[in-house]
Amino acid sequence: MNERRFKKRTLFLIAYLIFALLPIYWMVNMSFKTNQEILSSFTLWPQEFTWANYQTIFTDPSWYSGYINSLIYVAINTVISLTVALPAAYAFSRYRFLGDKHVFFWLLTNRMTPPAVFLLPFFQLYTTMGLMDTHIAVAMAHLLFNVPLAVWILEGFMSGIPREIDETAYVDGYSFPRFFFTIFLPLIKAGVGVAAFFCFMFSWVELLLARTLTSVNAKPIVATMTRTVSASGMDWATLAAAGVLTIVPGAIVIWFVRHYIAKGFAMGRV
Amino acid sequence: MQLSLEHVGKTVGPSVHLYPQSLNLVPGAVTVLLGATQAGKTSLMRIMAGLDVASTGRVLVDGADVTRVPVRQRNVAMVYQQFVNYPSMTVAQNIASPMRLRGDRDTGQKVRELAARLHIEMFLDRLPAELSGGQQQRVALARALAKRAPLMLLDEPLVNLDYKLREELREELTQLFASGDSTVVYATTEPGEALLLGGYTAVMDAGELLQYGPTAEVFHAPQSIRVARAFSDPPMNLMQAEVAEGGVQLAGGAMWPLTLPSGAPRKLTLGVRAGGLRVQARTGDVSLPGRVELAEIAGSDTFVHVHTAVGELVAQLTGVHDCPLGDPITLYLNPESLFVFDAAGPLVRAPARPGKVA
Amino acid sequence: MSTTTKPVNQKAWFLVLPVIVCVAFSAILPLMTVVNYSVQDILSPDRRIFVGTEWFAAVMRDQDLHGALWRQIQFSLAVLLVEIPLGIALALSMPAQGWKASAVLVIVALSLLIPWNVVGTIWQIFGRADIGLLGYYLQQAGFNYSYTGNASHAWWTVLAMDVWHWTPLVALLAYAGLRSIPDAYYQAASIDGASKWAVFRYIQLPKMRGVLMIAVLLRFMDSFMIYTEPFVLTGGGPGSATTFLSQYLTTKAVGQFDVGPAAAFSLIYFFIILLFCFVLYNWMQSLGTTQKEASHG
Amino acid sequence: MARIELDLAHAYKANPQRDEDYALLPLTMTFEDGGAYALLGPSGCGKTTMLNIMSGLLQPSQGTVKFDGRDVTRLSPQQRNIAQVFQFPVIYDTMTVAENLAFPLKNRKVPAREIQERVGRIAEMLEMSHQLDMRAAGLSADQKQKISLGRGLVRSDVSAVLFDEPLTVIDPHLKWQLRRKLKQIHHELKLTLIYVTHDQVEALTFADEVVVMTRGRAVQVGPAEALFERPAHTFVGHFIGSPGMNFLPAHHEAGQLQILNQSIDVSGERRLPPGPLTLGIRPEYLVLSATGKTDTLPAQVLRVQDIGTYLMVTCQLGDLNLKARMSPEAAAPQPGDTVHLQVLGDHTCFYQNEVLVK
Repeated sequence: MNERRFKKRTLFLIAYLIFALLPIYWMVNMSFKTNQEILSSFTLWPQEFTWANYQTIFTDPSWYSGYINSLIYVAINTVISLTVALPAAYAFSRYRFLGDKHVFFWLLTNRMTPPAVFLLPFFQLYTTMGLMDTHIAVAMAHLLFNVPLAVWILEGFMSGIPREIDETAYVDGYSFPRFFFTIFLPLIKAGVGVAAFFCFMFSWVELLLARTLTSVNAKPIVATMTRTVSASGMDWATLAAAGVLTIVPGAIVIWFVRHYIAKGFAMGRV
Repeated sequence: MQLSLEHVGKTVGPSVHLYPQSLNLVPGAVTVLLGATQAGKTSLMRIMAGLDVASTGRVLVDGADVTRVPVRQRNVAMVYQQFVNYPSMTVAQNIASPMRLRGDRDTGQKVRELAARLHIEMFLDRLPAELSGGQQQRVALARALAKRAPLMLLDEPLVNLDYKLREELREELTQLFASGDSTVVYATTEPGEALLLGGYTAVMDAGELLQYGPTAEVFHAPQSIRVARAFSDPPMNLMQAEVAEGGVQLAGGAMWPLTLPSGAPRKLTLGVRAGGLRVQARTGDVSLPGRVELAEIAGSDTFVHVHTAVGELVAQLTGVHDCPLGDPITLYLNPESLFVFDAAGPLVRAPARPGKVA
Repeated sequence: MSTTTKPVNQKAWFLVLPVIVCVAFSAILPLMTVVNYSVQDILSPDRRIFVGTEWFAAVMRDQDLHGALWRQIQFSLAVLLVEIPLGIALALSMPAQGWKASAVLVIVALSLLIPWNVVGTIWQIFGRADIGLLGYYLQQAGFNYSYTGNASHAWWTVLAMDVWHWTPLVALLAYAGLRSIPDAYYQAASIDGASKWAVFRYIQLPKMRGVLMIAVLLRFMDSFMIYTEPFVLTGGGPGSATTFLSQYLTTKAVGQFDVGPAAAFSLIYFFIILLFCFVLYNWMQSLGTTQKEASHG
Repeated sequence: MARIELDLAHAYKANPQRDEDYALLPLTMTFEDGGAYALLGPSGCGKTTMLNIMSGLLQPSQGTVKFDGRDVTRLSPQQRNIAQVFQFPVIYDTMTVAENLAFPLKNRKVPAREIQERVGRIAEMLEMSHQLDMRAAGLSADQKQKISLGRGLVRSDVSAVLFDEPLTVIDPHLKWQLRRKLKQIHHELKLTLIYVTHDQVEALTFADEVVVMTRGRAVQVGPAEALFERPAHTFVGHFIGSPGMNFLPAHHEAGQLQILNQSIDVSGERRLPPGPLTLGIRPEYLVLSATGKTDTLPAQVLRVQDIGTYLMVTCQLGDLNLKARMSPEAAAPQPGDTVHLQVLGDHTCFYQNEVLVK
């Protein structure tokens, strides 16, 4: 209703969106250039448009295996995180029990711990257990921050469901598992989606642990990239292409949870 | 089914929700739990259902102790004041779910019958969220009835509905209860609702069970001031008085003729319900001049709040009457229609009941 | 709202057990090893000497660490000062509903979904004077910009990168807070004749208090742990201009392999974090209660 | 203060075709300056839509809103200078009670001295003087709602104060006090007050003139007595009073009134149009007699409920249920008895397709 005001706001918004998109655009732009073009001339968009960089990635195993590895351990991690987090979150949102507050707090601390702190011991632990350089290792390590996060988010969503529904189900004679899967889960679909999304995201973007706990067989894309930087001189084009490809999965996933994303970032607390 | 509570009490942390109390529900009848909010109705019901475990005492079903039997193993149905249904199931699935759990396969026909009885047959394929409050509550009721449980608990099921819907649904409920043979417990804060439901009434106040008996009897012969207060809407008018020669001496000064049973204590509290006060004098009436504080018009009745020498009184007049604020008004009442309590609480004398219903 | 408080039920423990187990495996065991190392000098796998609190003392005296810590604090504060106001402004200017809202949400959230090292890479590319959009035009503008050569340039670039990367988190939190304000408040305000500023000051800000608190603490903590982005962008240089705590710790632990000090350092680091975490948690609790109150009205 | 004239209709969807598409069907209505009005109706009848159109939160899809003859249809709430109180308390958490009350005045640059005086007076009326310095956030729901009321009433120059079900969150036993407050305030401040509610008690008690609405249509405007004694529309008869009016299908031909299979001579009575009619009579006026006469209808007694202050008798006439209220003094019939219903009297109303026959 207030025109001038409205305009100011939109201008600001547009300005920010440009700021947000420019760097990404620049990488995308580069990923379609050849290295000569990149280094020789400064161009705002590809002069000779090429898919070559993407071809390299999809043909060269040392590249695409990186993606496969990442996706594998991310998937493992997400599945484990959710399966263990769901019942726990239910317990926290529905019951009081000895030391519940402390456990919840302790879980949160893990979300807040710098991975660097655990770097060394993980290294030792997994070496001794012979888990080094396996997908499991990374998946397990990422549980450290993903499980607490999942519990936290799910608990937030579950608290929004009136407890009377549970009770009615019990009065009707539902067994707990049957109630949980046929009635409760459908109600917190959104929450599960958001939680899964966050597990995916944090496991996908994490570099430090993933890199330290792997060398060859389970080497994630993120690590592959950092090493390419040093190794093959400055293969900017391929690097850019690789970067673009790491954004794609997230961009796809986010579209599905876009309605809950804000609530999700507020840990389901709003 | 015979449900009995033996010295059942509930304390949570430092606060007492229920003082130990015993209650034998009349099998197959409606029992109304009447009391203000926080009186302990819900706590008591949750214990009856098995949702909560009593801190003290035992819960018996047909003589068997079920105090610690969790709700799943009990055979009860429950309806909440908020409209609780399974949001992700259609109305039909909602109603069918208790039957299915009893291993009942072909539910279609029964569901349709129940839905028809509650006038929701046209919504069977909708989701509860798509229905109005009244309809949602009908679904919840249908689901409760579908279970055919010997014990049915309703916790203020109509409180969140508009009064017209309340009237209709209450009407239907009384018939449903009458037709069924299960024991019904119905919690409400409204004395009027208790009277309309009839059956038996248990009056609760501040976690205590004060009186249990046939509704009309409890209403017409409340054992104490507390019961009378809980079972009167608007609140019973109370006046302090003392025994005098051939009657009672009011704190306000007036002297009223009244035959008291022998051995009545000196200090008395006189009570008269709003309905007992009139604006037209009849023979034998005493008068109470005063000033109109407010005339509340409740459709069929007008509740006049009057400021008098003996305190704030409320009179219930049939029909709609316009009484402007501050106008002088005189109320009349027949001393014989007075409840007389010992100032300490217990009932001393209840008025004779005219036109008693068998 | 439900009429009763949460029932006590010790069986609930069985539901929590799986979580305890797997988190214990990935948190408690390692933590114990850390403690273990922090009090020993490991000369070789079979020769270990108990050194008590020596490492802790050593770490406390370590000048580089003090440097790193100081840089860290400066950086984290700078992050808050920029990202919180910017995030709020952004949330206020985001459309409330419709396809526009979804589109904006997705674009805004995008930067949060980029692997942290790729964030580094993006800015690496973006900032380079020869091939980077930013660097190139800064050069054109006659400003001798180089995040690899010039310490302050490096620092500012890292800050810019963090703002670009994490402001959306603040914005999304604030946005969620704004959406949870009932229309009645805005209507009442317009009827009371409140100015835009008054609406912000007396309705939106108070209602966002809770989520903003989460934002502040999350941002502070995460920026306190920042590792990957500067590692990729500047490698902590030039010199140690952008060497923050995690980086310093990693080089110590993995790079130079002086396990003892690293472990001791880890613990200290961990307890600093723990402190903030405690504050955050209590905030979450109090927020939870206020939220419930709000939901009544 | 202002005289509000409405001549409009509203539909939330574009180009409405059928009546159902309208939230508010075309209507013209005038609210006199300084009057106390209520918009009464079930949820979804359009009463809140009408309120928001008057306040300017909503613009009618067609027609105009006039304040004192001046067209304000496109003006914002500020420009119209109205105040509104919402269903749920809206308070500024960070402010004290006093600051909350002063807020609307501050925004209008009212001199500090005047603000203080005004806030003091309102706080006085609402009995909140002792709380002025408390932080509003800390108070209970009904206290908060009192603040919202205060903020609505604090401005002396408002053209009208609108209430949208303001007592929803108030405890039942506090409600009547606040009703009284509002009535007193209306007498003192002489503001134009418009009050939306689905509760007949609130509407009839509060307002001098009640607008009864259903399905986007205002079916009657009048004082409480009129709504009770002469409902202009069957819906009013049904909605006002609990229980509502009894309705009987009838057919009038040359002074003979055909009800079910019995015809009654009404040639003496007021003149009725020929053809199908609906006879309406309130339970309060339905007389039961043991012996039949030419103008009575025989019916079966289904139920007799003791409602305490009176008896509620439900009779079956054909497939219709009629309710009658009897004083407890009267000799009550027993279920199963045959009684004779006196359906014709001064209080009997006749309706031709739902509208009262004058």
